[in-house]
Amino acid sequence: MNAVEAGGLWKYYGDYPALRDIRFGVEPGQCLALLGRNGAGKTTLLRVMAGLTAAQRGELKVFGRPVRDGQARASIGVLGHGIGVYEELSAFENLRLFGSLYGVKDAAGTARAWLDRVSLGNVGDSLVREFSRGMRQRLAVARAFLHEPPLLLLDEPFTSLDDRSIALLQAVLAESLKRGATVILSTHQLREAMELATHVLLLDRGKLTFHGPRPAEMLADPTWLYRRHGEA
Amino acid sequence: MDARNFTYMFYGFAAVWVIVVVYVISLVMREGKLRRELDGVRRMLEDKEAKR
Amino acid sequence: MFLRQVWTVCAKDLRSELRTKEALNSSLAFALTILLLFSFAFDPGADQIQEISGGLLWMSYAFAGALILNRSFARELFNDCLDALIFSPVPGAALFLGKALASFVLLLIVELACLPVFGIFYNVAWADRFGWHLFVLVLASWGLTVVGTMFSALTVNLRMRELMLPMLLYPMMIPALMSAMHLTTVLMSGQAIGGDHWIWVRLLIGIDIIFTALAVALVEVVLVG
Amino acid sequence: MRTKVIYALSIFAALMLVRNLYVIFLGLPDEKDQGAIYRIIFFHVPSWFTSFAMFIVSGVASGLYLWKGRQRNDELAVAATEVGTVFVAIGLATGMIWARIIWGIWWTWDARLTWALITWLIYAGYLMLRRGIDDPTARARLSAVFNMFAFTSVMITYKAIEWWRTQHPAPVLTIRGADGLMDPLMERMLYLNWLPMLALAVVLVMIRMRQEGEQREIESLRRMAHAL
Repeated sequence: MNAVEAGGLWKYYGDYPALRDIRFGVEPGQCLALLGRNGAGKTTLLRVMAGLTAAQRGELKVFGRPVRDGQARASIGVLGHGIGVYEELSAFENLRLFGSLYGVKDAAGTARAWLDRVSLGNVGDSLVREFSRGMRQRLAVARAFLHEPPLLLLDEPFTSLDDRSIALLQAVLAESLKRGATVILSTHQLREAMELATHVLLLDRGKLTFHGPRPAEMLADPTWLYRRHGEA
Repeated sequence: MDARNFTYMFYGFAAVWVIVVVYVISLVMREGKLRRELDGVRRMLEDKEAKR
Repeated sequence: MFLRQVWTVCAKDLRSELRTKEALNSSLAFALTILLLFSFAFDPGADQIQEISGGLLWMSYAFAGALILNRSFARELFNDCLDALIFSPVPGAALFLGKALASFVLLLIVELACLPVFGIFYNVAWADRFGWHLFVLVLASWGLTVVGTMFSALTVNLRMRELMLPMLLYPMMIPALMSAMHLTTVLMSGQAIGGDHWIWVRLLIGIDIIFTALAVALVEVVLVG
Repeated sequence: MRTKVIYALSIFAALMLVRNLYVIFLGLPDEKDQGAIYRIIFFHVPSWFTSFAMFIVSGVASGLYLWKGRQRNDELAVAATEVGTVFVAIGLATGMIWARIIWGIWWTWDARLTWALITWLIYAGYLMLRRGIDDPTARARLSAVFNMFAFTSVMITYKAIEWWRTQHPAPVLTIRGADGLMDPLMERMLYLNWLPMLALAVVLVMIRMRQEGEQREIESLRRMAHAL
């Protein structure tokens, strides 16, 4: 069974199709990089996969279930543009909240463990309001990973992160891949992405123009695919 | 009854048509605005396409 | 499971509100200001005060309520928390009910704080039949919150959301406010609820049930684009 | 095709209205208590019928949109609502002018009047909500949800106001008294005049629907331009 199975997705904004007949499958354990220019539909596709917005036509299955099914969403971890943590709650309360929303068994214990993991253990009871940017970002990483999701969706994960957060994210990503998780990420930072990606998917104005194993050429020259498929 | 009765009857009929006409005018004005916008966007699109 | 999720969301909202008290303080202050202003609109010592007490109270509750309800979904905007809640496994209905419940509790707090103040300022008997007062408060406030929370979700991404919510909410809540005003006036003038008044209680219960059902059925459509 | 229907209906409405006006002014006698002014009723009542019809169409269209997701239903909902509010305005204006003569006041908080005002406000809210949303799909979806609430609330309000007014005796005066005020000839005229008004409403709805389609086209072209 595929981790993600998209069957002919169409997503419209009014009459404008932001996604046009997108079909692909992602096998468990793959790391798929979504590539494409601004406005090509990467973020829209990720939002559809996360269950934030629905495609008007076509269906999307996550581990064989429709994405708005609670169990399907419990198996997804999302790291988006916003960090998705509450300013007025402490770091611990944030993680415990999301732990219990995701049905994690020992939400409090898991929250503490993850706080230590992202080296926020000593400030766990301070409000997020008082945190620096880097600390918030590390907390957001913990929020996305704490239920050990078998599918991870990351939208531009490396953009605007500080060095420490990038190192942390790469470490937890590598670990997740090792335990067999599927990762789908969209990114501009081609070099970082190419080291992780096993597969790539190229979008051009809402259409899927390439999907397959990452070509070896891209390691040395990340823009190879763009040139190959006729994009500047 | 008196003349006032009669005048108000005409006010009533006038009110009906004034409201309808005002709405129709607003429709016509919107039509014009939409046409202009449509032309503008089409031209912008052609420009961009030509530049590519 | 569903109820636990409702409670988790509700507790989260209450905790963060009680920590900042943004909505609570502003709506309480607003409600009291309106009650004060009413004293200039007519003679506060007059006997007719009982006849309009229900109307006065519910007008200030409705204004105060809009402030609380506006915050309900607006507080999720910062850091894209609303997205984080929507892609979590919580069903839309549980999310909605949790948030509605939290706003409901906050609104009740404001209302219960205003009631004695009103009683003192305008010399009306609010403490007799307090149980009945509470009954009316609960029924009408739930109707107000359930529709208000729904519209808070509808308008959360709008430019003029602060203005929009009251304009959409008040006309729609007229039947509920009408019943609540009538019943509160009856109670304030020292009568019991019975006979002809039951029709208003039934109307309030009907409104609560219909709008709750409608909101729960449609909230997923609102949240998931 | 659509243009032809619009023209045909407009011509029908115009001819019918001219004929009706002739009959109303010259064919029918003055009413014995009210005098000439009763003739307003031939526009007042049909405009209410028309607006009810429009709001029912709009509610059904919004329900269908939520069910099937077709843009056409959203176009129909917004067009019908807007035309419905125009006819409510006609109903209110004519009613007030009539009341000024018969009751001596412009406005009274009578059940029907109050209900009409609330309905108008609710649907004005619907139209305002639409203006605030940029993405056409979100606009259609959110306003359809709002319309479900609006429709339900309008029904509840109708019943509630009736109870309110029967409990608080106010100048409850209905246009048609129970004493058989209504001559069958006049009643026939009412329905005869409803026909052209309904035709006019349909024409306006069709024009408004076309504009909504154009609006959507503009928005999608604009997005396309951004994507280039």
